[in-house]
Formats: sequence, C-alpha cells, structure tokens
Amino acid sequence: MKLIVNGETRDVAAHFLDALLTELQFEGDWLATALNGELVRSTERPECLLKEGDRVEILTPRQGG
Amino acid sequence: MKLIVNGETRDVAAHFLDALLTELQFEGDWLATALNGELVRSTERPECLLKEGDRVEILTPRQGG
Amino acid sequence: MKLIVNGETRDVAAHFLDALLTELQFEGDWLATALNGELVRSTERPECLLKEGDRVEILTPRQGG
Amino acid sequence: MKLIVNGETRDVAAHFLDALLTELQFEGDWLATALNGELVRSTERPECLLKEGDRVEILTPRQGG
Amino acid sequence: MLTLYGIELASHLLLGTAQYPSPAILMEAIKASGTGVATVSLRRETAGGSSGDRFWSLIRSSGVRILPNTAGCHTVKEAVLTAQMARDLFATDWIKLEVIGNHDTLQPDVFALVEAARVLTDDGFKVFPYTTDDLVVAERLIGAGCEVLMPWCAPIGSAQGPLNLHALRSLRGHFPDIPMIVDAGLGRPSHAATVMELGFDAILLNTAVAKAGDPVAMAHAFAKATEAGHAAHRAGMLEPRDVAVPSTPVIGTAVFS
Amino acid sequence: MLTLYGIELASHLLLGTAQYPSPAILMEAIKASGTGVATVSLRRETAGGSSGDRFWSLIRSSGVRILPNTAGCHTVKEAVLTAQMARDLFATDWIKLEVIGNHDTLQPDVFALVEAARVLTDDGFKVFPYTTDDLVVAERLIGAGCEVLMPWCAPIGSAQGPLNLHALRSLRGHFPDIPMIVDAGLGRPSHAATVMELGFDAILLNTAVAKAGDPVAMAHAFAKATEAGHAAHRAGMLEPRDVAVPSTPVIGTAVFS
Amino acid sequence: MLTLYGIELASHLLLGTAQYPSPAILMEAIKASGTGVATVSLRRETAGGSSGDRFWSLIRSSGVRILPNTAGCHTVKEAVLTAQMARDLFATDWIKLEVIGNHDTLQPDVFALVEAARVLTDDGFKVFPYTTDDLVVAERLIGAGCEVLMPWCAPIGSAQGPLNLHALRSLRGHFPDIPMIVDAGLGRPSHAATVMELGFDAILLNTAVAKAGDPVAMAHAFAKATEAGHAAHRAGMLEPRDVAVPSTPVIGTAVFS
Amino acid sequence: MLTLYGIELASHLLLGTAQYPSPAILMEAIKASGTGVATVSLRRETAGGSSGDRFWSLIRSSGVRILPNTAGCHTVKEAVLTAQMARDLFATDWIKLEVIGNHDTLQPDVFALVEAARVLTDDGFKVFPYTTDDLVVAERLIGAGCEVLMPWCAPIGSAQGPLNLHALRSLRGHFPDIPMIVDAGLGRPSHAATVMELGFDAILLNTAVAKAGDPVAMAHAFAKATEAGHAAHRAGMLEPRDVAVPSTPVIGTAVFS
Repeated sequence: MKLIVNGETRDVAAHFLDALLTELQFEGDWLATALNGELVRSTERPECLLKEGDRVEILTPRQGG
Repeated sequence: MKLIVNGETRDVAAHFLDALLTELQFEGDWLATALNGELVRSTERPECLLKEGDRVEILTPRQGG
Repeated sequence: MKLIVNGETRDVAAHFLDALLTELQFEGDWLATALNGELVRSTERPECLLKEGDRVEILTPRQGG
Repeated sequence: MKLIVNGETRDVAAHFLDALLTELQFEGDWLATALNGELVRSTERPECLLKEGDRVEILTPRQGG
Repeated sequence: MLTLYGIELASHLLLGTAQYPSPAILMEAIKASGTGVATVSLRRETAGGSSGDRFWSLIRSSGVRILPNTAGCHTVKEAVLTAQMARDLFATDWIKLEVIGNHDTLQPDVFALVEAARVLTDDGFKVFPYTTDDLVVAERLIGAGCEVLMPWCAPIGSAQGPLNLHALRSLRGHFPDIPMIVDAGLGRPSHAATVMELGFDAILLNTAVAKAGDPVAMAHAFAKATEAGHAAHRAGMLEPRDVAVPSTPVIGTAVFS
Repeated sequence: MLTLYGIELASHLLLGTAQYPSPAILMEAIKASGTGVATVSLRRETAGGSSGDRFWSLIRSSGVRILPNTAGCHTVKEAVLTAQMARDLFATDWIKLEVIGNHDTLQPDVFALVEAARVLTDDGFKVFPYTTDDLVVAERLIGAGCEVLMPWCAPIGSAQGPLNLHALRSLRGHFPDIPMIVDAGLGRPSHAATVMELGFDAILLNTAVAKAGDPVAMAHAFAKATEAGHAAHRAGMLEPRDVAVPSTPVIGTAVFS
Repeated sequence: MLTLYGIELASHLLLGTAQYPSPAILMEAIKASGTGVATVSLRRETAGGSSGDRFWSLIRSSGVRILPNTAGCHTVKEAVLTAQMARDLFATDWIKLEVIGNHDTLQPDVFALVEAARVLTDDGFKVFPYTTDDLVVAERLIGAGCEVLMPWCAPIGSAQGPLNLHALRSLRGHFPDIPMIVDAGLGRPSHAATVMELGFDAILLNTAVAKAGDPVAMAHAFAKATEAGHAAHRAGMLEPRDVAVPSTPVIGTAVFS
Repeated sequence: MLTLYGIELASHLLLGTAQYPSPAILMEAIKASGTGVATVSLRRETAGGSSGDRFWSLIRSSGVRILPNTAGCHTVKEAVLTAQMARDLFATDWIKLEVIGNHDTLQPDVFALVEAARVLTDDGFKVFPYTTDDLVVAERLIGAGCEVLMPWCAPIGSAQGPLNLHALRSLRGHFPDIPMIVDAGLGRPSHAATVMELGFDAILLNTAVAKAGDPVAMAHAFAKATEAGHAAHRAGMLEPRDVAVPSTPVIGTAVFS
C-alpha cells in the first residue's frame, strides 16, 4: 500500500501505525505522529488503521528557539 | 409620543422623521439621521414612521482630525 | 592678630599654624592646610609662621563623587 | 637657481617672484603666493627676491566644503 | 503627484480641522498648508442650533476635498453606521476609518478595523484605514479592499514623531504600490520629513498644526518639510557612513612647513 | 533674515562647492539651494594650467558671496597662512577656519582652533570656526573674537545627522545671540529641519548635496527643510507628550447601541 | 521569583536550544544561563534515525523544564496540531505559540494567533503566545485565556534590541499583573537590562547566545544583565533630568584666590 | 582584571560616596557594589568639629582604595592646590581631576584640564582626568602623562545615559590600550552595560546609586550589569541585522495540509 510518510511516498506492508513505525525502522522512543492532519497519540497507534494514500507525519524533538 | 433624541428623552407630536426635525427646530440643511442604530437617508425621512421609544440620532458636520 | 580662616575673619593669638589649629579647636587628626593659596604639609605646620591678614584654609575629608 | 615650487624642485632663471610665475607659465589671474611659509601679496611679487632653495607655494581657487 | 483612489492631489499633506484657535485661523492654515484634503467628523446637532451648517459652509468655501472620519467609534457597528451617515451627509464615498481599541493610546483595534473595512468596501466605500505599523494587518486591510493605508507613527496628539522607524521602513518596503499616509503622532516638520524620506506618500496632521503657537506658520512649515522629504526620497540620499570623508579635495594641499 | 558679521542673507543654507558630478550641476545646485554663500578652498596650481581661473570665474558668475576655507590644515601656522593667502586672492576677510585634529574623524583640534581664531581676528579676519558641540570651547572662541560659530553635528561627510541633540540644544541655549551654523555631518533634509527646529540659524552642506543621486533636487529639498525647521522654531512647536489626546472633539459623539 | 502558570522559577531568563556550535556548548550555555526553561521544536524524524532521541535525552539531562514551540507554523491548523503532537510527545501542556505572518520579519499573524490561542486554551493548554507590542492584541490574548504574554521587541534573530520602548512601556503598564517575557530581537545584555528595567518579567533568548563568539560566556552575561535590570526596576531608578547636578557637596568648598 | 596605574582591581566599578541617605547605607552600598575604589572630596572643616574624622574612619573601615577628587574647582590653580592638599591628607598620589568649565552642564574645561593634568603629572601625581568624549582632548591628556581617562557620557547627575555612542565608540577605538572609565551621566544598569559592551574598562557611579530608592540593591544591580557588559564585550556579540532569521531550524518542518 502506498503512503506519504514525512512527505515521501513509501510502499509499505503495515496496516497499523505502530507497525508502520517498526517497518520503517522509526525506532526512536520519542516520536509524535499525525495521520492526515490529525493527531494520533502514541497510545492510539496500535489501533490506528492505515489506508492507501494516507499522509503520515512522524516528528521528534529538535532544537528550537 | 416619547422618543430618545440624541440621548435625551423628548415628548413629541411628529409621526415622521422629517416632521420631527421641524418640530424640534433642527433647521440645519446639513444633517444625517439614524433611527435605532440604522441609517435613515435624508430622502427617506418623509416616509420614516416613528414609534414610542425610538432612538433617533441627528448628526451634523463638526471639526475632525 | 586677624586672620581669615576658612573664609571667616578670626582674631587669634597663635603665631604658628599648628598652634592656630589648637587655639581654634580644630582637633581632627585628618586635616589638610593651605596658607595664602599654598599647601602647608602637616609636617610643616609647626614652622609655619602666620602674619596679619593671612588666609588659612583648613580642609577635611568629605563625601565626593 | 634651484627652488622648490609647489613641492617640486625647479631650476629657474627668474630672480623675482613675478618673473618666476611668468617663467613657469603660471598664467592664471587668480593666484596666491607664499615664500618659505610667509604670505607674499600679489602686489609684493615684483619686489620679492628669490634665493637658492627657497620654497614657493602657488595656490589657486578650488572646490571646497 | 499623490493619487488616492484615482484622485490626483498636488499636495502630500492632509489636514485635520479640529482644535484651532478660531475658524479664521483654521481657514488660513488650510490655505498655508496647501492641502487638497481636510478631515471632518459627525457630531450631534443641538435642537434649534445650526453650528453644523456654519462650520460646513466654512469648510466648503475652502474648496478642499472632504475626508469624513469615524473618530470616537469603538465597534464595527458604530464605525459602519457613522460612515453611512457621513456618506449621506457629505455625498462622498471616502471615509477615514477609525475604530479605537484603547482609551489611553487611542490606537486602532486591528480586529474590528479589518472587519469594518471589509463591510465598508463591500458597501462601495473608499476606505482610508487608520492602522498600526503591523505588516500583517496591512496585508489584511489590502485584502479587505483598502487601496490606501494610514499607519500611525505614534499615539494621536502625542507629537512624539516616528517611534519605530524600522517597522515603518519595513511596512513601506512590503507594499511599494499602496499609497501610505502617516497619520497621527507627528509633532514637528522634521518628523514629517523623516517619514517622507522613508518613501511614505503623504502625512495627515491636525494637533501639531492646530495647537502650535502660530498654526498658520506651522502649517506652511509642515508643507515645506513634507515636500522636502518627498523630493529627497526621489533624489536619492547619501547613506550614513561610519567614517568621516573630506569634502574639500585633499590632492594639491599646500605644504608650508 | 540671517546676519553674519553684519551681512544680511535671505537663505539659511550655505553650500560647499566640492564633489559635484560637473560644474554645470554645481551651478544648478547653487541656484536650487537659494544659498547666498558658497565655500571654496585653495590648492596648488599646476604650471601652465589655469584650472583655478576657470573654476573661479564659474563661481563668481553665480553671484554668491565666497567663504574660503582652510580645509586640510592641521596646525595654527598652516591655517593662518592659508587664511592670509585666501584674503589676498579672494579679497574677503571672511574665513571658514578648519584646523583638523584627527585623520579619522576630521574633527577640529579645539586647542589649535582657539589659538588660530585669536591670531586671525587680531589680524582683522571675520572667522567662521568649524568647532565641536563643546560649550566651553564655544566660550573661548567667542572670547577670541568669533561672532559666528559652526559646530559639527557628526563627522564630515558621514551623513549621520545630529549625534548628540542634548549637546546641540545646550550649546544653542547658552549663546542665544551668536549666529550658529551647523556644519558637517548632515545627510538628509530631516536632519537639517531637526537642527533648525532647535533654533540654529543656518546649516552648511556639501557632501549630502553633491553626492546625492540628483544634487540639484537635493539642494532644493534641503533648502525647503531648512526653511521649514526655521519657521517651526519661530512658530512654537507642540511639546511631545506621553499620552494620546483625541484631535476630534469627544463631546457630541453619537451613541448607537 | 518568576511565576508562569503557577510554576515558580528562580531565573528570569528562558533559553532556546538552536544554533549552538555543539551539543556540549549548548549544555554548558544552559548551565551558565541559570535558566529553568528551555524551548524545543518538533521536526520530522528520518527513517532509521534516532537523532531526536539523542537530542531529547541530552536536554532532559539538563533538568530544565521544556517549553515546546510551534515554530514554522503559518496557520491556526498547523499550530494547533503541532501543539497537540508536542503535548503527546513531551507530556507538558505548556506551548510557545508561534503563528508566523510574514516571511521577512517572522512576525506573528495576530489574527491567527488569537484564534489558535483560544482553541488551545479551550483544549487545556497553557499558552505562551509570541506576539507583537500591540496592546489590543494583548487584551484579546488575555481574553482567550493566555496568562503569560511574549511580546517581541525586534524581528527574530535581528539582534537589534528594543525598537519601540514607548510601546513596550505602554504594554507593560496596561497589564501589570500578567507575566510578560520579551521574546525575539534581543542582541546584547544591555538590551535585556533595558527591558527588565521597564518592568518586564523575563526574557527569552536564543540567537544572541548561540551565535555569540563564546556562547557560554554570553549566556552568563545575559543572566547577570537580566537580574540587574530586574533588581533595578524594584530598587527604584533615578529619573533622567535635563540639568546637571553636582554629586560632591558644594557647601564647604575651599576658596583659594 | 582592571589595572589602573599598576594597581589591579577585581571590580570594574568605582563608587562615589556622596548623597546617600545615611553612612550605614553608604557602607552597605560600597559592599554591595563590590567596588575596590571610592571617591572622596576635601571640604572646609568647622572649628571645634570633627565630622571629617568620623567620615574618614568610616571610609577607611571599608578597606577600599581612595580616589580623592578636585570637585568644585574651576581653575588650574584651585585644582592643583586641592590635589596637593589631598595627597598630604590621604597619602595617595591618585587624583580624580575635575576642572569645571560650565555651571549648568558641569562639564570639564578641557583647556584648564590639560594644563592641570600636565602640572600634576610633572609633580608625580597619577591623574584620573574627568574629560569629554573629544578624541583630540584625549590625545592631549595622554601626552600630558595621563595613563587613565574618565570621559563623561552625559552631564553629572543627569542619569541620561550615553548621549553620543558614536563618539564613545570612536574614543574607545582610538586608544585601545588606555584604561577608560565612563564617569558621570549614567542612570541605569542598562547604561552601564551599554558602555562596557563598547569596550570601556570601568564605570564611576554616584548619584544613580545614592539617590535610588534602594541604594544598596541598586549598587548590586550596577555591579552585575557592569560585569555583564564587560563579559559580553569579550565574548563577541552578534551584530544587529536588518532582516529576521529563524532561530528554530526550518529543515524538517512538518507539512499538514
């Protein structure tokens, strides 16, 4: 299934967001996720079903002012 | 009938706005009028029926910055 | 003999500057003296002969900016 | 005879300042002159005798702020 | 040439009509300023009175174009109604839109200002919004249909002159094609020259002229300073430099020692 | 009316003659500025040349009064001799006295300045001293016989405008009867208006005009700003205040709610 | 003691974490600044990477409280979602709300800012809005539930220091009980002291420290200047006066002549 | 480390001793300021009195080094004699040389100052001249043997802070190796930080501390600000820039639309 992950099109097998993170090796413990412009809490990822064309954002802490 | 004209309560006989101006001796040629917070064009005053408690504003040119 | 001490005319008996200080009860240990616009060091006061009309300045430490 | 004219060494025949100006073709009507750091008025040039090594300044109007 | 909503004006100065020692001095000041536009307000007439007529005929006799204001309005509703009454009375679609947001600073309420500007432009008005030096607000006002902006440079009547040159420069630079009139806060002709040198198109004055010792002379002084700043902006000014540079040529300097 | 050593001048602007793109533009700038006084210098003539004659006849044709300077002099001796040569050449006892004390700032050496001023006034010159904003120095120059002062407001040619308004205001206030010409450092018409508003009597310009994109237009702009500042000073300006004050009357404001 | 949303902080300085030469220097700078609050952002992680983890564990080891920001957001929607993701990730309801309205000045879009602030406070966030010095905007933000304001004093990273002291003073004076943190535009410790002297409660720094020649020393310098300004505001400063007043007593001065 | 005539001092602040609410507060303020040098004056003792002794023993108990001044002197003769009396009394060859040239501004008479400085250095004094920001005067003072300069930044006791940053910067830049202490005119800690950031070596304070609401707290605040400015100068500050620059990295910004 094709998804847009952090702006890049990826072909993935995972059907749930937590699985997607594993499949794409987002192994950081400190991630925030959004699906199609809506927040997905870390606790919600196992039940977060993905479908063709979904836009996924995976963010992490960075320097900021 | 009692109206509030420029903030003061007045007891008047006139039923129309143009008559009110005459009755209260607003004789200036350069007036702008509003009834209950809505514009009443000078051309509309003859047909502008007044009722008890109406709020009438009668304005005129003044210095301004 | 009449002297001008710190701007005031004084009639004094002393003939030497150190004696003058004693006579006028300038008992501070911390004084600086000038005679007619010239410095008189503390060590020089015993030999500093005074004459009629001399101008004596007797200064002491004060607050300063 | 050798002179320093406006900072340059010149070998000249003239013995007087007015003659020097002519010899060196300073033909401007508007000149000011100094000899060895002293003013020589235009009227004084004919009598202004020159000697070996004299320093002559010949100035003229220029733009200024 | 200053062009405001298609109207060409020779003078880069707009003048308020309030607070003059006398009507006669007001008329002379208008003349001395050379202005083509004077601002007026709407206030309650007193029964039996006709002070409005007298003032109005005076102003009309000056031959200048009228720019009515909504001074004293604190809400969109008040400002819009006042604008409508002004249009009915003065027969002009020009309106100086003021929506005051704070009693102490008399600064605009930029939220109500943008909303009122939209309502009025939709209703056919040509809006002159009294605004701050905020770029983003300016963008919204332009989006709302304003073709002229009137940023303040200091609080009304404070005579402090431009308090934030950086913001004014930035505002001017971002909207090069929008006529901008600095309104409020100017106190001295040098202030007027300063903002015109930044490239602003005009200034609107009132208190600094009306309350001057000699309002007529001051009106004339502001007119000159405004033209001076405008001309200097076009003529291309020297940039400040940190070092001194001799004006008189150094070459050819005499050596006397 | 500006009076310098008994000479009355209509314009409050004096103009330098250096650094213009061309002699023609210089002449137009003099005309546009309306000045009655132009500064010139003395430099070495080249053998066989007559550039001095050409420049000089040009300047004379403008009809303005000449103020020769001692630009480039660093000692009393150089300045005095240069002044004497200038008098012999230009047949005027006016001299703009410059004794430079620092190569970077081109500021006056106030010690040599006062001494040279004394020597020259004793010798019958009418001295226009280029000085700092130092009150005490001003007092010495007046004591030395100077009847005009020319304080800088920023380094020559820096175009920075008045760097210390407090000192200028104080200088002006201490010697109300001495004509004071702000010389050096002005960059924009607003700078000229600012110092004239403080009560200075005139300004002397060169670089800001000569190096402008359009020197002629800039000369005219400075002339206007100078007159504006002068008029404003006489007309009585509003003092800046910390609070806003409505210009449009508050009384009689409509209530629509 | 600085109190932000019920949290007491010993230091009046908040520090950004971006642009330091190295993580080690960042950590030293945090220590030298004595800050109790550091700002961080959220950015995309790269597949297979864990740079976020490394940075995050570093910051946490510093023991300071985290203030996540919404830097780079230009709409209400972006800002709100970023805030929600930050809360999920950092387990804090604090959010520095930035909604940028202009690419050149990086100034807030005050319209979107107020709307986003309302949405977020309704959602339980404790909002730290990056705003302008506009009083009316401040009033709206407070109305939207903000209990802290973060006005800019100049464009982000410009190091220009306070561009409009009048507006800052007025803003401070109108809301005496709202903690106000000057955010963006400070370049030097003297700038920090200046705004603290006006009565602001704290400052937020990043570029001025991170890009200094010696960020650690600069962090310490800003900390000292901030405390100095805070103490001076409480100690009661001398008002500037136009005349000089001798410090040393005049009475008792010797007369030698 | 500040070195004045070979004496090393830990603090970059010198403190005046006049105008404090009480001797006790003076002593606390000296302590809070951390200063190593206090200025004192000489005044007439009253017959039978010993106020001088009491003040003097108080000051000595503070353990700071004494810098006597010649405050109130208007001539070379007065200043020189006062210095000689001070040396005899205080047994120090340090002297803060003040020769006042104007009653209103209390500014130095630079002519008398340079002459008195020469006389005193020839007589073995270590002169601390209270001077203006004039470069050429500074050069003369150094030529007269002064190894320290004390330029004013505004009139004594005016609390206006630096009135001419350009002149101060230029003065500092021209004599990089001469210790310079900004004396007179500072009103707030931010002023102290500002001049220290320019690279000045120290400040001398009196009125701004003594007349503060809480002199002890203010002395401490000035000490912090002075150290902050000094540290910032050494750490290398960011230059102001006209454009905004994001502090938070732009790369990796999420896209939500």
